[in-house]
Amino acid sequence: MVTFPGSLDDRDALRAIRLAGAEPVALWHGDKWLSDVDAVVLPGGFSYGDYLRCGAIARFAPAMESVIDGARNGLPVLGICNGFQVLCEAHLLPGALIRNAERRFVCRDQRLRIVNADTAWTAGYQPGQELVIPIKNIDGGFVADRRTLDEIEGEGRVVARYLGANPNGSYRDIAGICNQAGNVVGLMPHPEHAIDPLTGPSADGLGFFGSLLSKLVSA
Amino acid sequence: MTATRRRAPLDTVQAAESSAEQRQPYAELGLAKDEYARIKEILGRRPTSSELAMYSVMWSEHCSYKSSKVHLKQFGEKAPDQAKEILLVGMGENAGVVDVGGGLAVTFKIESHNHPSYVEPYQGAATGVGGIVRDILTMGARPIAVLDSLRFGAADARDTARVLPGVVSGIGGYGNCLGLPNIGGELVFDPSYLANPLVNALCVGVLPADGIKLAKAEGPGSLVVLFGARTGGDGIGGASVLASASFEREGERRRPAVQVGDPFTEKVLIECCLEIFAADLVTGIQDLGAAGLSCATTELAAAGTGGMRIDLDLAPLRDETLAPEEILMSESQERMMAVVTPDNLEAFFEVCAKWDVAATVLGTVTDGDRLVMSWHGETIVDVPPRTLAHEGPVYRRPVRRPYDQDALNGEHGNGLPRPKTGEQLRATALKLISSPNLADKSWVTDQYDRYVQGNTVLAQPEDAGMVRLPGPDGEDSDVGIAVSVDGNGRYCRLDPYAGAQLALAEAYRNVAVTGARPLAVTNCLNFGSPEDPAVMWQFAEAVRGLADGCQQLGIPVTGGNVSFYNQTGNTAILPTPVVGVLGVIDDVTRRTPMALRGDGARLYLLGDTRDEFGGSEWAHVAHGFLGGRPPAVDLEREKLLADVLIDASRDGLIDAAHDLSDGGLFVALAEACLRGGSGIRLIVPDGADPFVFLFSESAGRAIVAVPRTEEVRFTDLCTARRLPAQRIGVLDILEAAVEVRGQFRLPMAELRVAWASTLPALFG
Amino acid sequence: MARVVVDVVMKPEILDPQGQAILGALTRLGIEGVNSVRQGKHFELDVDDDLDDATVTKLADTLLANPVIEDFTIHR
Amino acid sequence: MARVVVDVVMKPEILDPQGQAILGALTRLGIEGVNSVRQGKHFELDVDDDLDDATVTKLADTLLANPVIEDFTIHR
Ligand SMILES: Nc1ncnc2c1ncn2[C@@H]1O[C@H](COP(=O)(O)OP(=O)(O)O)[C@@H](O)[C@H]1O
Ligand SMILES: [Mg+2]
Repeated sequence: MVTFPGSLDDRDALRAIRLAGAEPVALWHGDKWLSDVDAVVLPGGFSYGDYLRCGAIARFAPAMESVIDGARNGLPVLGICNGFQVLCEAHLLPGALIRNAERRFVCRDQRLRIVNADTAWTAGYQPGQELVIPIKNIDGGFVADRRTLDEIEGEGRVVARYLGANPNGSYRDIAGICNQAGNVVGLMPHPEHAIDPLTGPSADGLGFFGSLLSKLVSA
Repeated sequence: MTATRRRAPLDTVQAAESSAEQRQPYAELGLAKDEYARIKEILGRRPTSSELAMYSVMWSEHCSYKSSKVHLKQFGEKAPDQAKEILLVGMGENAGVVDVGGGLAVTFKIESHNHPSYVEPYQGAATGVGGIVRDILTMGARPIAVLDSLRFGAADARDTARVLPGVVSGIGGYGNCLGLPNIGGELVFDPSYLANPLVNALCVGVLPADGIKLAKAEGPGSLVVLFGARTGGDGIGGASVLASASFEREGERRRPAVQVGDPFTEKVLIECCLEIFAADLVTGIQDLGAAGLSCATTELAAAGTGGMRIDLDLAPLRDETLAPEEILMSESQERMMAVVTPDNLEAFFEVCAKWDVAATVLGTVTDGDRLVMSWHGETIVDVPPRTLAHEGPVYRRPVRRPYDQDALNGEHGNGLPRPKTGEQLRATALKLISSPNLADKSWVTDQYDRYVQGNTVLAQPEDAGMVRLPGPDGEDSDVGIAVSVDGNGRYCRLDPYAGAQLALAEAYRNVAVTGARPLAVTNCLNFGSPEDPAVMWQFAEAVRGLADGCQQLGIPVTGGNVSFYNQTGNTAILPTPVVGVLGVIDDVTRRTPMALRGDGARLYLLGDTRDEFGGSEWAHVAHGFLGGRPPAVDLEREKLLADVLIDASRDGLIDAAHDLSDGGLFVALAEACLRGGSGIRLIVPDGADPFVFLFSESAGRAIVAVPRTEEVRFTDLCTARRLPAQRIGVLDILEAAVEVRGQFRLPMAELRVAWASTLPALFG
Repeated sequence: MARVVVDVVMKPEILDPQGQAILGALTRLGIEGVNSVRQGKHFELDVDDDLDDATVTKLADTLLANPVIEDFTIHR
Repeated sequence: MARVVVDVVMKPEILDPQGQAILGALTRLGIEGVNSVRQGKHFELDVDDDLDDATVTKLADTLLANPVIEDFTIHR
């Protein structure tokens, strides 16, 4: 779990990873690491304030070099919200995330449908399974040119879609996507905030962290 | 600011001694003739222009509390005995600190940013959040939540459409970027706030009970370090002009540069400070808020050894053209000042480097009791710091009951036409639930992150926000804190003494309803001009009421803030003390939510309902009428109600609870039903007037949902404690409506539309 | 149809966090020779040829820029 | 020291919520004659005279703009 200056949901992600039964390792944006982590989470927040473009600056952090190398070699990487933005800026995922259609920050309990349950991070879900997970962002609108969109959909790389009102104007209600290999997943909603009904709308988010674990163990 | 254009020659102490008679613009800086005279007397010479700048901001209403001090004293004098047990730090510091047990302490405080938010809504509100967060951080605490109490002009007024969206996105923009969950607040519309919106922000922080940091510069030889953002022209004269004199009069003439916030810089500053605190690298720390460097240096020195030497020219600037006077007044955000012993300096700088935070040694703590500042080797300031920080002017302003007060209280409004038939009651219900003050607030609250940090147990629209605290080991504990802020300008206009107590009572009740035990109070006193005896009477009465109330409820005031001059011309805003109450709950899993869900659960109304409509939302919405007396206050009853709610939640006797306030029973019920999705069949008790039963605003009441299985135990509890508890209905999932037996029926869908459409229709 | 461009920048004395952040990034990226960066907004409007300058100015002053903290320039 | 200006706009095929919103506001304000608005970013850099164009272009292409959705123009 990589912390950038301005990362906000990093502790929360650590908690989620722990709850899912894995051993969380806190990584610092300034360090390339060789330590053998089995997977990486890029947390939500506003890295470097995100004044320029979300993730635009974080993408150049030394730690990202390790993430990019790792991702190319199949290392499971999950980018949540700001992490998703960083992955797009780093071109590990296609498209980009722009200002919400309503141009306002939106914090809501969002209904989602899992579309692709074969990725490293969604294997624990059934295809078509519905979840309720908080969404909170101001630059959450997923955009790409039509060719790219068709390609993503054609290759079944849409991981999750919004149900009900589209909270941010994302093209084709896309809430999350993955790379071709399925090891890199970007997700706008925050599964780490749906791990315990006490502090979230549900525990539906645990699956993202659990999926990985079962995959790693069985592997 | 003008000085940047016409650059005056450097005014040194030496020059001041030789040119005693030189005229100085003390009046323009908001200083009175005799105040200026006193400065000369203190210094035994005329002040240098830098000293004049410092005195003018430190002696401004905003920083010196010169008009409010004599009244605020009561909070200390009337502090309940409980204060000694729970207060680790009382009033007078950046924020009070409350012992919550288990080696943990909690600090919280509310502060206003009213005038800046009117000038530039986004930045004004954003920097308001930034400022209060730094106050909390300064105590050594990690900020863990914010709340915001907002008041605007009429919802459909043109300027409200400019101010409200800006303020809301400013609070969200800054708080969200800091990773602070927003767990509650207020949104109120009233024409009196049109040109004087109220933006009060509350922040809560948690710290180890033995990790409290104080704002004092001790130990001669220790270094004074300025760190965080560089100093620019932001809000120069902000403290003295914006906050100490009527905005209309001064503001138009010389509007100060607006302060712009940089939440990212603040976020790293927070993490940097917490690492510094953990390593115990500072002996004293102070945030730079109103009056910037003037305030930080004088308060640190005054509270410590007393002596300090500062090389002002070492301060890193964003704008190289700034004159020393301006540097001293600048309100540039995201800056802190620390006192560090020489042997800790290297470690201190290492942490700053890790977080990319710029830090500069500005000077040292010295023996003696003078604060001396130099500018490129020349002495420009040489003052006794206490005379700025503690010994400012104190005024006992004249107070006079407003001429129209009796008339106002006389027009009880009993003659106002009331709804009689079921149809009329139904129409009234819809009208109230869709009125801007009672309608769904999610257009605002959805712009705030309530989840970040992963500890939010309750947040808007619950009665109080609740967050879980970390355990000693840093893991999640079961202990939580609950906070609520409340105020009611209309009640206070009718009776400031009772009104302040009603605000206190509501915040107290809101905390108790969640199952948390109320512990301590913070407050933000928003009033008109203290130079108006009628306003000063309102202020004096409100403070007296609040102090008496806190004493009776046994919860001490730990801090707060005063905002005067909230008026346009001679018309003041409604007197608006905003009260924040903090409570503690041992086991957050036991919290009581407001949502009515459990099918078949019995609905009980706790407390007494009287025919009380003075200052009510009904009189306001249905008749635009304000007159009579506010609801009666009974703080003993509030205590009793709280005890029952807390015990019932601990013993698992209730599924849900919601307090009754604006709009009375019907509005509370509708909110709880809409939250839970369950319908309800309501029975008007025999002999009760349906209108009074549904819409009266009698205080000291709450509704609770009691599972069938617990009904006997719960009613026994109420009987034993002598708390009136009336069974008024049964939850009914299938009903999907609020039905008032024999009067009217409102389908949930219709109710939801009426409730949820208002704000989006107004603000897009 | 005419193209009007309006550029909006923060008043010089006002803090520009965006610019600061970019400058910081440049240093980390090891790009030398950039001494200051200010980030503003850039608007491209397609307007009828007969739209008078007064209207454009009013529009820039009320909608595109926040005169309290920003300056704007119009290129037509 | 030289002033370099970089303007960044969204690619035409990406719709621009901010521009849309302004257009909407115009209609509400009853201002006629504006047919489209696109909002982009405007950067003003003070750079050393000897900073070569290649570096500026790289900077615009990698940092100031995201080529996936944005185009940029450099004025020097
Ligand atoms: N209404 C009030 N009730 C209690 N304490 C107050 C009130 N107003 C101000 N104070 C206290 O006076 C001190 C100075 O207030 P303030 O200037 O707001 O603090 P700061 O300078 O940290 O912003 C603080 O300890 C504050 O809590
Ligand atoms: Mg302070």
